[in-house]
Amino acid sequence: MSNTPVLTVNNISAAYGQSIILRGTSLAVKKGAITTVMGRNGVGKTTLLKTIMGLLPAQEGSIVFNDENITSLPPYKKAKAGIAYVPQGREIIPKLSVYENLLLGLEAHPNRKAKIPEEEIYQLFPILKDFRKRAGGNLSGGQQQQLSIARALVSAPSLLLLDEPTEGIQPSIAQEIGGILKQLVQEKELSVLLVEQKIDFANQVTDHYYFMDRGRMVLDGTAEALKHAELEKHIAV
Amino acid sequence: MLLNVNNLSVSFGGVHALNLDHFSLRDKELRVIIGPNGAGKSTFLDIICGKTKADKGEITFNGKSILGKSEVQIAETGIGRKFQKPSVFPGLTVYDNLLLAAKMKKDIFTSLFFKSTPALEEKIHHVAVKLSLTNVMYKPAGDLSHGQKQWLEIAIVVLQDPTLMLIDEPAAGMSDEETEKTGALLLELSKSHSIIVIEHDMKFVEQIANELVTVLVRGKRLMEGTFAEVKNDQRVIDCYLGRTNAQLETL
Amino acid sequence: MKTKNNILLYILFIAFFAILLPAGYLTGLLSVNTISVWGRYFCFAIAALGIDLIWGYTGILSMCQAFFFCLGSYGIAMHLLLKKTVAAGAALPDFMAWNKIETLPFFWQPFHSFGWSVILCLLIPAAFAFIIGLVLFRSRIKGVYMAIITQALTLAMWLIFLRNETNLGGTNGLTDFNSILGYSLSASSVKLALYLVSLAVLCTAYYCCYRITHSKFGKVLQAIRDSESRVSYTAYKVVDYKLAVFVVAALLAAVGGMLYLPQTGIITPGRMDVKASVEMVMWVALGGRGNLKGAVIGALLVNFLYSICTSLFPDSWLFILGFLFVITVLYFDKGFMGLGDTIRQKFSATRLKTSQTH
Amino acid sequence: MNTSLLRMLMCCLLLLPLFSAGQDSASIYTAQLLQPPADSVRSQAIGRLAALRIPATFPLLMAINDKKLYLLDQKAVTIDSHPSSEGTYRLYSLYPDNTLLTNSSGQPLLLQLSALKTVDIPRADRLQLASIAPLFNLFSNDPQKRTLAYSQLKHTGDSATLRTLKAALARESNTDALRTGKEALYAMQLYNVSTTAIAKAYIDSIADNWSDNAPVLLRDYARSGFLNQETAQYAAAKAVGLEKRYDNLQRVQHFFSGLSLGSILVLIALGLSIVYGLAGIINMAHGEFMMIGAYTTYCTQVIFTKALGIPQTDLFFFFALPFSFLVAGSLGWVLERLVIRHLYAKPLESLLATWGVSLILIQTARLLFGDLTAVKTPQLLAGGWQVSPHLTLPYNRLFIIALSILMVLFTYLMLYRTRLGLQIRSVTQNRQMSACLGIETRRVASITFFIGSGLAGLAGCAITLIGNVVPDMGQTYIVDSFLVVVTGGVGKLAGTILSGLGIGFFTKISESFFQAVYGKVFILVFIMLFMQYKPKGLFPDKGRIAED
Amino acid sequence: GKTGGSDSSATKGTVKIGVLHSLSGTMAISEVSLKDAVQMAVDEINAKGGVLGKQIEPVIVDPASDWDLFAEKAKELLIDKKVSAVFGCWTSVSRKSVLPVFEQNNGLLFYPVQYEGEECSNSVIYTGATPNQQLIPAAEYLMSEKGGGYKKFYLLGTDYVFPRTANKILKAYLLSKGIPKENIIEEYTPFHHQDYQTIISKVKRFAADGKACILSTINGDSNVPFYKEFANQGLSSATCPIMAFSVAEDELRSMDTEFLVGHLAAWNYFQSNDLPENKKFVADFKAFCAKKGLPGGDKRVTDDPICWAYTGVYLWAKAAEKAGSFEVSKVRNALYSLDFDSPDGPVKMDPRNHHLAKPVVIGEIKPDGQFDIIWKSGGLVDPQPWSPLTSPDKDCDWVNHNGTYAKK
Ligand SMILES: Nc1ncnc2c1ncn2[C@@H]1O[C@H](COP(=O)(O)OP(=O)(O)OP(=O)(O)O)[C@@H](O)[C@H]1O
Ligand SMILES: Nc1ncnc2c1ncn2[C@@H]1O[C@H](COP(=O)(O)OP(=O)(O)OP(=O)(O)O)[C@@H](O)[C@H]1O
Ligand SMILES: [Mg+2]
Ligand SMILES: [Mg+2]
Repeated sequence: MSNTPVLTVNNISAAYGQSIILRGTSLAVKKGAITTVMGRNGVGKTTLLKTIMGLLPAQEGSIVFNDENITSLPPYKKAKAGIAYVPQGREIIPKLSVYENLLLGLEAHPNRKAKIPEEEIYQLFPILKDFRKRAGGNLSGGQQQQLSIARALVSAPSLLLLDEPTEGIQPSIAQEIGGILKQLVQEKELSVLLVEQKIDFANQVTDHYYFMDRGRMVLDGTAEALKHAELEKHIAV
Repeated sequence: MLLNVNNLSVSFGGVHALNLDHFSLRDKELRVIIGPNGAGKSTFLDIICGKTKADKGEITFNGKSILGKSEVQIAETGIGRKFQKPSVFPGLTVYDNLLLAAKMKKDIFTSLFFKSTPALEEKIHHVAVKLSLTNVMYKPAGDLSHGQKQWLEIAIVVLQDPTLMLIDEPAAGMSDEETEKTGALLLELSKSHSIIVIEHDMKFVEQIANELVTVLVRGKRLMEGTFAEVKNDQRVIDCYLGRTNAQLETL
Repeated sequence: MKTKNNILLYILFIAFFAILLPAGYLTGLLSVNTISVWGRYFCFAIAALGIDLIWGYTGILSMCQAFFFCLGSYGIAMHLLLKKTVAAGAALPDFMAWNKIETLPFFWQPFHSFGWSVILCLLIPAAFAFIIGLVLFRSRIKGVYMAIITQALTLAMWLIFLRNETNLGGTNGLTDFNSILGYSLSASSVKLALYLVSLAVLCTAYYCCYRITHSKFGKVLQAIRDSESRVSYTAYKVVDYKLAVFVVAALLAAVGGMLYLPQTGIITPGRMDVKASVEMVMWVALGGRGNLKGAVIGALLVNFLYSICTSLFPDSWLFILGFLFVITVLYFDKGFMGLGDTIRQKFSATRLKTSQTH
Repeated sequence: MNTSLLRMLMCCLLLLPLFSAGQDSASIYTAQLLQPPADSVRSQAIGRLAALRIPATFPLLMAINDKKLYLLDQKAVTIDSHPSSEGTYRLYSLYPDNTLLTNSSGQPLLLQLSALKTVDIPRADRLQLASIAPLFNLFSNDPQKRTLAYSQLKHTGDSATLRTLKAALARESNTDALRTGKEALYAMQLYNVSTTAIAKAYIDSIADNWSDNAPVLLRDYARSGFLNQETAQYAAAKAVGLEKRYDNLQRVQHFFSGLSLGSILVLIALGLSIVYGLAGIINMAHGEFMMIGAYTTYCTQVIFTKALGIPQTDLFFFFALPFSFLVAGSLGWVLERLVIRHLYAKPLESLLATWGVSLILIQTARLLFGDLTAVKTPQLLAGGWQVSPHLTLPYNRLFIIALSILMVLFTYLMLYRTRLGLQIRSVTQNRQMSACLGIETRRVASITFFIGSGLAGLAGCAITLIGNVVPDMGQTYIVDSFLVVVTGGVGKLAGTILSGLGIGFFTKISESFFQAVYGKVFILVFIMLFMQYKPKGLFPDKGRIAED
Repeated sequence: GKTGGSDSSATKGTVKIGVLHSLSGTMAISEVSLKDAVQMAVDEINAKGGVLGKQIEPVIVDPASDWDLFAEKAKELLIDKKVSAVFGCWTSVSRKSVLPVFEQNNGLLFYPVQYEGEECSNSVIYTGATPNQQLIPAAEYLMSEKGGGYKKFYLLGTDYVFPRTANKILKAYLLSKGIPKENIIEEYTPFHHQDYQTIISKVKRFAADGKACILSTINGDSNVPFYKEFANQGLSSATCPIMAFSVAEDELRSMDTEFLVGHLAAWNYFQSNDLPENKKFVADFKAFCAKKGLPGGDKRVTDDPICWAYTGVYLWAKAAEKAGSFEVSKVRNALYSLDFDSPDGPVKMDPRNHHLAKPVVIGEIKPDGQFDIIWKSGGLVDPQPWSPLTSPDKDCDWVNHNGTYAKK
């Protein structure tokens, strides 16, 4: 774990039409670490990730990724630059088969000739192997969530944006996901920006916490520095 | 028994999604269903509320068979549903969402000449407060965050005031605190309603599962028992809870 | 603020059309033809209200409104033609005589009476709409499927109306009427009266639609547009609601058609061909879907432009109209009615920005 | 090469016994005919020549009848039926001798039509030749003419004709003509025989030969009751049998017609299906892209014939195919860039905007090209493939069928076997997520539109083979193609194909039962009923993805 | 209503006329050329000093092939623009749509296209052919020895009033000439019909034993597919000629005529007419189109409706001169028995109704889209708005009988 940030978000603000959601949000994601953003419903966590990904324009502030200002890059360039996104609500391409959905993960792969690392993926999510030919949209909620994560992993990203990745996933697999994240972070220097509500899971993987309220970061610190009780207090605000 | 299910089965393109030999629910019972992803939990609720047609089997609700009835007919007999993926009226405000849901006569003429009453307003307000929707009351529902939509959908079901509530993953996307709040709400509702809840959050399940928990695996009922029984069943641990989770429990 | 604006708009509208235009005519500034032309636009606007209800609010793209419109027109046309025939002492309308028809077909009989004609003009479209709606909504046809099916229906009806065997005048349709209820159609006063009646009906229809859309019924319609299944799970009988609004829309179209006929003097199947039925939807789309004012203004404006441009720029009006469509779509978010909103939004956005930077 | 010449000579020889000679008057009339002092004189001259039936004048009369009489240095000549590749013709002198003209070096003389002076003989005059036309047509170079001659001859029953007929038949090489000829022969002889057995044998022969007129002939014979009741009944029964067989063949013909109509629909709907079903854009201007394709074909033709000076070749059409794809595609691409791009979030608006665009395109075409233009059908695609005597499949339709099969294949491979296809399908279903996955959605959308519009253009090009080119031709097809796309199930390639063919077949079948108008109504009603059972088209999505 | 007189505009230096031809929509194909012809006539007359010393000012509008709009535009022209006469319409339905407008507002419409008859309005000057000026001579010709002596007739048309009425009259005529019922087939296709496979195979069967011909009232864009299919299935003008009543040079202009060669058409005028007046007219028209930069330029051709649209303007001008006024009633009276040297030779208005007496010609299509004139009526053929075949008891006389009356 080094201390150089892969991603720095400086004072960005973003809005849906008239309603401003992010008001000067800043954060840094360290290389090879898992940074978690927590906060109550509707404070703007998802909006933050969307803005980082470029789905929502940042009206002010800047986003720097690997020393490069990517504030106004279109999403596909960000994806090709190595940012993968697991959105809230899965966003599986419904009428494509599970396999084709995985293939789409390759679009952003730095190596154009790359193949899906099928073995690893199927080991982590065995169900995807059985359902390779099924339409993605027909999977159960949890299965879709697994597919969404798998798809992001296929692109071999350097930064992974996860929006409540364990939502709807059965406990055993959720745990495994936690494990694999830690493993990837350690082995491949993957950096992760995680949005999570469930303290148990967050605690299991997080290196650095941010707490968000009404579009701003109100508190941050390493996992060790913030005691469990304090975390809970903040979420209850 | 309020709800009786026998030999219910459905398959999609040859794959059995559900194959339930028996399931029954008492009046005013709160039942939790757990099971691995793709076990057929949502499918089961889909069949009860008329969204999916079963291949065969029988379901009686209040002594009447509801299989083959349309969604509206089923809703009219008193079954309300919250979906796994939030389903609200995105173009209407939260208030209108709640108003439409509220229990009343729902035919054309009543709607045309509908006038709101203080009692109804009171009721809506009450529910909105309970589900912390008051500050977004006049926002279009489509503009809500994921968690807020979950709240709204629960509110819709509550206002509908059905005999049987089918609640699919209410705690998904909620923080621990909010999850607990939801649990409390469900427990309170269960005094006057029958409820089936699906959830993967074991803390939440523990909180609300005062009665039976049903475990579905690959469309079949693996077991039914109290939360403690289920939690310690090796089969459940193997295919659902996982080793690490068990470790967590001892922590 | 918003309602105030609305009321101002209504007053302006009524002042302009109910007072200014007739006054213009009476003082000789405007020809009776101008009055009559606007009277016809009002009929379109009435039909457009129906389209807005069914499409704008409920989200059902019905392409058979033109057909209902024609049913209304044909009914009145049959009445006027029979009256004229009887007055001329003939047994059969001219075209039937040419087609060597001996006796008046049975379905023409009731149209001897004005009262019956009006009733049938409403009843037949309503019945049609009811049956079509029942069949289509029950089998859960929606979206484009609905649009194309209703378009196919209109096409089929068009083909049938074009036939001479149907005894409705074939391609030529019904034309050449001289009086309505004993008043000569060519008299200016009658034209003015028809104009005023159309205006009154338009206002009434608007008011009714306004009430409908602002009732809980209207909200259910919008809910159906948003998520039909959710509406079912909330125990509303979606089919009933759709059917009701479909019938209302058909009635509005028919009423428009009924008033349209005496002011135009001809009805042909051309009124319900593919182009005509798409155009009707276009009025609403251009005016602003899901906005009653938009429907009215869209219908009035598009038809006004159509009339004006075909006279002023006979060679290039298609360009003008085409570009207008494209530009409206590209730059005004919600059609003509959105024009104000768009500008206001732009304005407030800049204000927001400046206030932020300070 | 010299068959025509030989035939004419043959004709003269064979006919010799038939007619009296009158050479002297013939040359006078011929001269009068070529340089008439007055129209009435020419008219009379032709009349006289026809009446005289002088074999030596037959080539001349034949040229008149074919409107192929020319003057070369005051000499009457005629041309070969087909030009050489440079558009030049061989020439034959006509009267008194009938020879191939050669140039000084002994090679056949080849000249362009412009080098000859056309002799215009009014139809009224030409029609005077009607009575003897069959006789000299019997020896025409053109099999169609001979066929016609045979069938005309069967009405004249004299023995001299019979002999000529036999002689001509002995040399007949064209199967069609041979069949008609035999029929004429049998028909004539049928009325000459007097025993039931032989009559029956002839009836059998006629039936076996089964030329176009066989049933009519047999019925006529049956009705005439010529020999006896038995043969009459026998003939009638045979006629019924033939008609039955014909009906069966007709069924095949209808099937083919349905197939061809269906393939046209498929071709048009393919592009629509891509743009609409896949990109979610209700493209009201789709028909206009077809129109653009058709006009491109027209322009290609003009460029080839006028600018490049390559007349009379089929080449232009085969160039026009890719051109129309490219031109329509590029315009579609431009449209996407300028307008559609801003409307992906608003499918309703795209309907409006494309409607506006279609108005603009129609008017532009009208200003540029006026109102009516048509494309020459390439020689190669004219005519048809004769599968069996009564079943001819026109080449142009076969070509369209082949083209649409090709395009379906292309579309299928493109969509389901390439990376681009995957991108297209993904962008269509979820634009934002696709972007997040690294797909350049704008580029993909442009390409999608390019291909969709290009396919429309190609369809337009193909349509020129059967229809004409007018500014609002697109409107004729747009509803039909939407019907196809929708009954097939939006965005379903297989559905589009199946429903296109289905609608084609049903239209044709219903047309053979009802009149065309009611056939169409029937189809529409049928589709409406069909949608009752398949409210989401032939191949609806199953399961959760089908939800709204 | 107010009189459609032009006294208000007569005081100024111009006199307005309306041009009511569709410039867009399905009918533009045919009608645009008529607008051009009217425009040319107006230019010519204006160049020669106008009518009654006034320049003609054409008011051109586009009724867009929309029948309701025809009525609206007619009202606009008569009531708002106060034009002295209107030149326009092509389809029967458009004429029927404006008819009441003209009658109620005392307007005058010059209608240049051949039509089905059975109409005789006081407000319309019919310069096109009546059935007896086109249909009957054509049928007569085909049945004659010279014409080929055809005995079986396939009446094929687009499904609207003109073909239906035309075929009704034709059928009555053929039956009266002793053609058996079973030798006459009547069939209609919808507008814009493109697929003639089925019909042609029926024709083929019908024509199998010879002496059959087609009388075609197929309209507009259906013609090309029809003729193409006809040729594709091995039929030709030799086996079964098609006599068309709605195909003229303008339609053939840029059609692929290959398949049409040898087939026939009946009209009152062909561009190939040899008269010097016509040669000048044709040249002038080409020059006019080229000068105005109209699509087609000097490749443009004239045809029957163009000729009568053009003639109509002159007839009106001549009548106005004769009447010394633009007032509708006076012009109308001046029109009776008026003669004029049209491009088609001298023609003459009927003395008692509003139709034009003119020659009938039958032509054979040539590869260049022109017609070989193969038959010509002896002299002018008098118009019969009511065909004696279908309405033997009716006739039209505006001088003695106030329009249509019952013959004793
Ligand atoms: N499309 C939208 N248009 C307008 N407002 C929106 C839209 N999406 C979200 N919002 C508003 O933005 C705020 C932040 O939403 P966001 O989805 O970022 O919340 P969140 O922190 O992710 O919440 P959750 O934990 O529920 O997922 C909310 O108040 C929500 O109402
Ligand atoms: N239309 C379909 N076609 C094929 N398979 C389907 C279809 N619909 C559901 N399935 C399968 O049926 C099974 C049951 O799905 P269901 O949604 O009921 O699971 P679940 O128990 O709710 O899972 P989760 O916990 O992930 O929500 C899954 O394996 C799913 O992939
Ligand atoms: Mg969120
Ligand atoms: Mg589920």
